[in-house]
Amino acid sequence: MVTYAAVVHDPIDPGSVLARVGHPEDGAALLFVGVVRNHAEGRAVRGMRYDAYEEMAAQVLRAIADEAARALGTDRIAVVHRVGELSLGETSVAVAVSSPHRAEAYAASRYVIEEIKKRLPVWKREHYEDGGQAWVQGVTPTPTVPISGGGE
Amino acid sequence: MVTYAAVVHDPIDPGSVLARVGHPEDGAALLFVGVVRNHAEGRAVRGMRYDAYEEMAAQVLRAIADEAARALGTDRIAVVHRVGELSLGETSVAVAVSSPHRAEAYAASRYVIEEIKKRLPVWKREHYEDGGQAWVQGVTPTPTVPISGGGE
Amino acid sequence: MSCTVRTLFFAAYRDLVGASEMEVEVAEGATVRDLVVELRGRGEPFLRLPEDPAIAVNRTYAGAGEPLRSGDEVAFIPPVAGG
Amino acid sequence: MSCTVRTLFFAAYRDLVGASEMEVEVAEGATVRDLVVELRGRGEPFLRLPEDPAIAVNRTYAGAGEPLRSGDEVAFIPPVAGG
Repeated sequence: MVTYAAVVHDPIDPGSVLARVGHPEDGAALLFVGVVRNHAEGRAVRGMRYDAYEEMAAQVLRAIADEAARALGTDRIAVVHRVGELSLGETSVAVAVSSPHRAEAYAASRYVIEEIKKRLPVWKREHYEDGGQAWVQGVTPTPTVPISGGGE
Repeated sequence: MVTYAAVVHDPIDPGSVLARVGHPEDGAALLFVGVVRNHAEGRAVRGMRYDAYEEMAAQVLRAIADEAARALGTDRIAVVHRVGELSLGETSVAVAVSSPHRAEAYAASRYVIEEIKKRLPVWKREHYEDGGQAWVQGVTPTPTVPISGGGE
Repeated sequence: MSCTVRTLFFAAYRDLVGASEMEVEVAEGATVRDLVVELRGRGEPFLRLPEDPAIAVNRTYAGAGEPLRSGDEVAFIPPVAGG
Repeated sequence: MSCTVRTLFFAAYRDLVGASEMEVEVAEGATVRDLVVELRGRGEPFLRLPEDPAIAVNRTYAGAGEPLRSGDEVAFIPPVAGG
């Protein structure tokens, strides 16, 4: 089992992420690429800023990749997430998986991207065509802190 | 909706298949790559020959891509299948999909590769390390011909 | 009256039959089923073909009842293994 | 006795609080919950933070009952939106 996880500031080359996986025993490879698109909930978008709690994000990304590899029988996973200012069409995240059979590759790829959305301490600020900007509504990661409840 | 489908004899460059999809409205792209692996049901494999009913395979591949695009709300799909003698690690098939959101991309990608396995008139002959070779057991495409039954 | 169709054999079926294509004469109005019965009736090597192979007529999968016309391209499709 | 933790605020929380990091003194044995209550008790702008934010202690998500030690890095994590 080999996994690679990184949070980077420079542009991501999806092909080089894909090149990190693959093995003579693997018959299937899957590359997911997330890119900045030109619209969000009906508003025209002209760019996006990704902020991260970088030290933690790198750890969480590695944990997600390791979980996917262990649980789903894939032997190779590479995931890279970018932070900073991104233009339309630029890659924000790339997830590459290879495995002997395709079912495991799809399951692991999907697991990684879904867990990223749930847990990775990354936030994005959309810049709109009309000049406005806003933080994208996110997902509260668990465990949450039940402040109002008594005891533990 | 733009789809691309081809059956080719020359090596496939997966990156160039991925480059055929993508659109300013699309936030997700997914590339599936099938490669020749070094084992099959416990036997060491040293290569593979892909035969095809080429004229029909090109049509079926296009039909599969169009079905996926129509049914699954993806706007761009490109699929290329190779035929001929392939060495270990070479790409036999590449499927690229892009769509505004990732769920559609995963669904369409999976649809295309599963339908290829069910319907594409392609056959593979494994060359084993021990010198033997055999046609890979395949899947009977439907509709089948119920010869023994009477009437239609 | 009869009509002539062009039959194609691929992969394992080509190996079984020992040919990749062959012209076959069938009766006017014959169906896919009739063609398969006619061929298997010739004995070896055609008897090695299954009784109910997958068939494509003019590059589209066809049921057993599909009628044939002169000049049709009728392919015997072994279980497929693409990908 | 008290201990000092380093609190971090990201994204929308940084905007709300007007700072990205701050040292906070809490009582010996204080938990994550105690820290949030202490901060919100200072009034604006800390009252803008939710009562039950997601929190990471030393880069791991932590429950409200997690005890704090001097030198801990306690991050207030707004709803995440990576990918």
